[in-house]
Amino acid sequence: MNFRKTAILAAATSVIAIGAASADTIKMAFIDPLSGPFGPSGEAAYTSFQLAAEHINANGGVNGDMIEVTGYDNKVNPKESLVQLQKAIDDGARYILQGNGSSVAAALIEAVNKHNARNPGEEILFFNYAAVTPAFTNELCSFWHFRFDAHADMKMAGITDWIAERDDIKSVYLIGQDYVFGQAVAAAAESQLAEKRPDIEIVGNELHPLGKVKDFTPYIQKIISSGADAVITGNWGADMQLLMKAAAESGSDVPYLTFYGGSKGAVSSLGEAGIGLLYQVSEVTTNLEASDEQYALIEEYKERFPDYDYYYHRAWNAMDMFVAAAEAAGSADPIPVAKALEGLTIEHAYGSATMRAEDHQIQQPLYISVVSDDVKYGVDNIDLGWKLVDAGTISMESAEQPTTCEMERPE
Amino acid sequence: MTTPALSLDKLNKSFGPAKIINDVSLDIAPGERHAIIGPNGAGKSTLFNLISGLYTPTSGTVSLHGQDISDMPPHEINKLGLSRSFQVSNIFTNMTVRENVRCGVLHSMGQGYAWWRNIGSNKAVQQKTWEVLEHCSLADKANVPAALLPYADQRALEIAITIAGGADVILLDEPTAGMSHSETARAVDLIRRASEGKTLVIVEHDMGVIFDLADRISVLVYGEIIATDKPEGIRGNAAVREAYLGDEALPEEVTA
Amino acid sequence: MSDATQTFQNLAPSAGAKFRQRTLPILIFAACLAAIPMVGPSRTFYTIAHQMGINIVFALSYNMILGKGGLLSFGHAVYFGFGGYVAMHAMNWIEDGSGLWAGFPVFFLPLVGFAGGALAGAIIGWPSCRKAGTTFAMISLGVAELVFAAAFMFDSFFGGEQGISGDRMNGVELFGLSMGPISEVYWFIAFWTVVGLVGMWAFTRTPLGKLSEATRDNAQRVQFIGYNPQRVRYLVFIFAGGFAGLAGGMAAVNYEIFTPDAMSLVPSGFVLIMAYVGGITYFVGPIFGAILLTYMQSMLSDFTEAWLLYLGVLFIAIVMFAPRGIAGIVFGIWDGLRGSNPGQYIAGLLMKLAGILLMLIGLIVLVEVSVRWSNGYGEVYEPFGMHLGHQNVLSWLIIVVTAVAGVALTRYASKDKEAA
Amino acid sequence: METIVFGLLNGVSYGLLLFMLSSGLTLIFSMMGVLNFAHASFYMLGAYFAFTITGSTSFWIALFIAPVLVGLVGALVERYGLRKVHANGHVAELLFTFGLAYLIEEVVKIVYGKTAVDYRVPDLLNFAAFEIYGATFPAYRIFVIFIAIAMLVGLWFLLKRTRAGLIIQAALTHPHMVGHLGHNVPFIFMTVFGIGCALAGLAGLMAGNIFVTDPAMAVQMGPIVFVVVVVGGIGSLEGAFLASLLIGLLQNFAVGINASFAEIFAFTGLSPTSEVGDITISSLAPVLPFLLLVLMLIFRPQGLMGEQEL
Repeated sequence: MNFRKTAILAAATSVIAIGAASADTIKMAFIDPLSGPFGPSGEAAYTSFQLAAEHINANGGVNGDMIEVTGYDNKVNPKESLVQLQKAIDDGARYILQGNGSSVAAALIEAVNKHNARNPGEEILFFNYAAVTPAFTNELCSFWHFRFDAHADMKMAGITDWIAERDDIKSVYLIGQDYVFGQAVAAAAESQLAEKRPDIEIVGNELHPLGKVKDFTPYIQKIISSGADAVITGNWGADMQLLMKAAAESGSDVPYLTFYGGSKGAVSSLGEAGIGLLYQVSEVTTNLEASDEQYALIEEYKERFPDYDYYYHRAWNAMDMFVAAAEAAGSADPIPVAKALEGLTIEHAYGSATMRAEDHQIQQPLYISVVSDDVKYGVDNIDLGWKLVDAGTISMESAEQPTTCEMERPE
Repeated sequence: MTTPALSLDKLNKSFGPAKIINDVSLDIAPGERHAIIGPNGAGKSTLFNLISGLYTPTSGTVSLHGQDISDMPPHEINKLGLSRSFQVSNIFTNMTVRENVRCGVLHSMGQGYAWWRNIGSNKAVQQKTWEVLEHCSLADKANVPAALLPYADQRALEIAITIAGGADVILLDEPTAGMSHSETARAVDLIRRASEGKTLVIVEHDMGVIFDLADRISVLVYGEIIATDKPEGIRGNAAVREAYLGDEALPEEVTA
Repeated sequence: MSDATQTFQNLAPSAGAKFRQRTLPILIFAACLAAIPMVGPSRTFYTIAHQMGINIVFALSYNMILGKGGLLSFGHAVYFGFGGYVAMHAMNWIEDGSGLWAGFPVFFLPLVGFAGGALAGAIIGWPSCRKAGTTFAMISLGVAELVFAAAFMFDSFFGGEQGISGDRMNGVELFGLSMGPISEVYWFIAFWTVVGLVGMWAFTRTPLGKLSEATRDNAQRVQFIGYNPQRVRYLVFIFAGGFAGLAGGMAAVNYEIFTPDAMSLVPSGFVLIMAYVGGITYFVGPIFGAILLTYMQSMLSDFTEAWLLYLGVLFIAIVMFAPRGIAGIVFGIWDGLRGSNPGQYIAGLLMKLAGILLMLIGLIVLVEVSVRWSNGYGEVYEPFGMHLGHQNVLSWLIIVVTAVAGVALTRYASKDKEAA
Repeated sequence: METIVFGLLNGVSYGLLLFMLSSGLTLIFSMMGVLNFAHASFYMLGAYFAFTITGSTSFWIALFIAPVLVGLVGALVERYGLRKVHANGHVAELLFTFGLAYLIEEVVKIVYGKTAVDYRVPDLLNFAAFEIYGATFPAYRIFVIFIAIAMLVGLWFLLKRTRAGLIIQAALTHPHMVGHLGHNVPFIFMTVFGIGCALAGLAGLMAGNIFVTDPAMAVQMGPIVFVVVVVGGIGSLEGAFLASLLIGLLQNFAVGINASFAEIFAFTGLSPTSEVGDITISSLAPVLPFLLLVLMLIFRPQGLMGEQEL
């Protein structure tokens, strides 16, 4: 696939493209892995942004201008991301979309800050759709960065809120990857549980090296013998899948509350064994009540991109908020758009979302869901999918976390 | 009595159960040209490897100018003034002839492991390199890659590297093996000139060469020295005849 | 004696030849670097050029141990990383303005990187350089895994997954360079690329450099000319680590961030590929490799998502058919053109090139058609307005015909050459 | 107690899987001197082939056909790739396999897609064999142990009881001598390479459904195979067997140890809040094999049971 001029887009929007020729183009650079082992996660989001842009363009664009989303393959490498960032700026992109890998996001925030400081008049904005390190909207917060996903502490608040309501859970086991993110997840779980349910005992706090464990069975057996009633993990990628496979295989039957259980392939690799075992916290699942219009969108996405599922609803949120902000500001230039985004609230298919002005962190309800065979939309092309659990809706207020952000704003 | 240049004292070497060198004792005086002969598999190369430090003896000692070198690594022994050549050409194949010789010269010219000097700008090194090349009649092939040299020249280069460092004890392992008559003559001439004023230990199969060059000869059979004598003495030694019977040409037959 | 002096000097290349072969290429290289900003290059151009400069130094440093030292390492990025991290920390000390660092110009940070890389080389090289060959390769692999794992455990030095970042626009300004805009950083990169290049070339001319080649060719013999091969390897290894660290320091200033990724097995493998594809038997080989592969890495991914596949094919083709790398091909062609029969040579060469081109077309069509079929988006490969779907007979016709014709043509050309 | 039982069970089953994977490389490496970087790629091919065959027929047919197919691919690679490179020395061979690993991964991505395929444990074996201390031990893992032992016995029989085996054994310990015996060395090399790859393919078939069958599985498994081969020692299948079990057990037991450096080295006054003191043995488990590799190479380069140095 030529990421610069994707043929899908060309074919699907050829009519619009002719119209677009007269209008200006707003260029957005999607900087994420599009090849290599993490290629699929990048591509699932890339296709979402493209479809969202396509719909916006079909509805007349932004103030009459068309959006063009172009992919830049960063191979989840911070340095390569900076190379691609320079290419994107050269190509005229003023908006950067990225989400895979906190290290990449951190590098991009730094680079965007420096670029904007060193090149006044050529500012760029960074829309982060998935990098969840809390620091990005706390001590590292930046006027140029907007996060469209709940950060790790918010997701943990969702999980701990749900656990707090479950009196049958008396002990919790924490397992995660041994690096900044995994450690932050464990710390957040400990402090929030201590606050919400001081009676719950943390029976294990395990950190394993990132991406190095092939067989999780010994870890699972530690979990089982600890007698934990629930497990919390921030694991992602292969670490997540292998952990869950080992759990299913060893007959573990307590809830595994995950951040990334919804990532591609996790449900299908577990199969039926995932039912009642694998939970996730997310801003949305396709099996929530929604309008027919939204159902049609989910089906359109599946038809166009059969390898992937409608997962990145936040791509639509980000794009819709951008459109709303640009229309409110009457301009698609980064600074007015950024100012208009601050405090902006939109109504989307599953409720409302607000961009908090102090730290540029989106605020929205969260949902705890579990793998089930009784669903409208399955994932990974099988019949299993995500079903909202009892009391699984975490309100925007409950999920909200304070921020330490002290932002410097341009004039 | 002067200190021997090289002295072996009750030297033994075993590989597992196999005893390859058995109680070898030998003194070689400074300036002597000493040849070691013996049938195939007698342990001649093993003896060289023991002396030059490639192997450590199972027991016994090797002394160089009275200093015990038995447990020293080869490069330390080389620094004390002992140099050796190999039976199979053992040269730096990807370098030119000149560079090969220059490597051999480096250490004696006090270049050490220097990384702050330009190798090409040291006149003394160039001078010495040229001398050695000239000495070994390799000067006209100086810039030929060593791997492309004809066989006889590779053997000459082997000797050139060996003598380049200016060692005063030189061990040559079958320097003329596989050469034609005229090439052998050239090699013997080279060896004679190269070992002028030095101590030479040579292993050779070509008896003509041995009896031409050597001041004394030792005969090694099954890891033991059965005789050490002047060439005439060896020629008349019954035990030597016994050992060589049916193996190789007898000494008398090749003297002509 | 005067006669002898003349003779030995005649053995070495003449002053003119030295200038032509040694000084001139470096001058030309430097002149090209100096001329580049005059054409007003784009931000992308600068970015890629910087990456190339860093990779040139990195690949050359790798070739100090692989090409010149005969040591195959799977962990060279460790030294690049250490150099980069030390330089990154130094950059932050400059920003803090603490003590001596207050007066240290950012421009000279690569020297700090050199020290860091050399120190890491000195520590890790001590146990690993006692062996050569496969043992050395395996130790380097194990060490790389261990260091990478450690990078996630010691956050104060490595900064965890997010690494360490800094700001290069601090400290003393040199040569009127604020180091802010990318065009100013260019001079920094160009300067250190030339310094690294000249430094490593000069190293090959030192006694230690020559001994390194000797040890590669025949470690046993080196012992018998008075040198300890372990010590030769160790010293060379420290220098290779140092120059890798220099490249790391350049990268630290260029990107203003350093992450543990930079020391993983991936960049270690990449530098191996760069050096090998370029040609490890030539000093300039890794330079070709670094330029080509940097370009492929950053630009080829724009045109095809199968760029890794092309990279793999290129690498295997080089290993199998051109083990002396691109430099070997270039110098081979150069020699051929200056050979006895350039006309015939050119004819054979063109035939070969045409054959390779045909095979390449077949390969590209096959890969691109397959990739699109695999993605299942219903996308179709459309080069030059042709509509090549996986169900289109034309696609398969092109693939088969070009591949067969290409193979036949190259074979014919090679046979022809042998006959001639 | 339960830690020990679990450690043993998992260690042995994982170790045997490792042995299945690395025995092939030991054969190849010992005899041909080729440290095959693509060995884990053949392991991956085994899993994918098994997935395809299972999809169209059944797991039991795949069990026999997939390793054979992988072996054939291996033999072809040897015949038309490796053999050409052989003249340029071991470094070139190693680099060839290095590139091959890249290539196989990319081709797999094109053919099977970039994400994991749904390769399942056969229904017949998809049940819990027994339960101890609340955790179940899956029947499939017992099957894996059984197959690994069967393979071990088969390999032992082949090497010790057949003429071909004797030649291979001679070649393992004295690679230079075989040519003098008048045997067709290139053919022996091709066969051994093929068999080695087939064994890796078998391991992939067995492991692909326990773990995840995706294009990254080769890269994940690659380095650990080297550790087994090197630690075991050249030319020694017994060594590879011991090393596999050792690494399997080491990793599994280390996971069970929660002690941190601060506790272990308390006498040195190491603070538990310092970065070094904070490291626990269990968090080190997956990198222990590499530590073992480095230490082994420095202090005992011939490996556990090897006769030659590497």
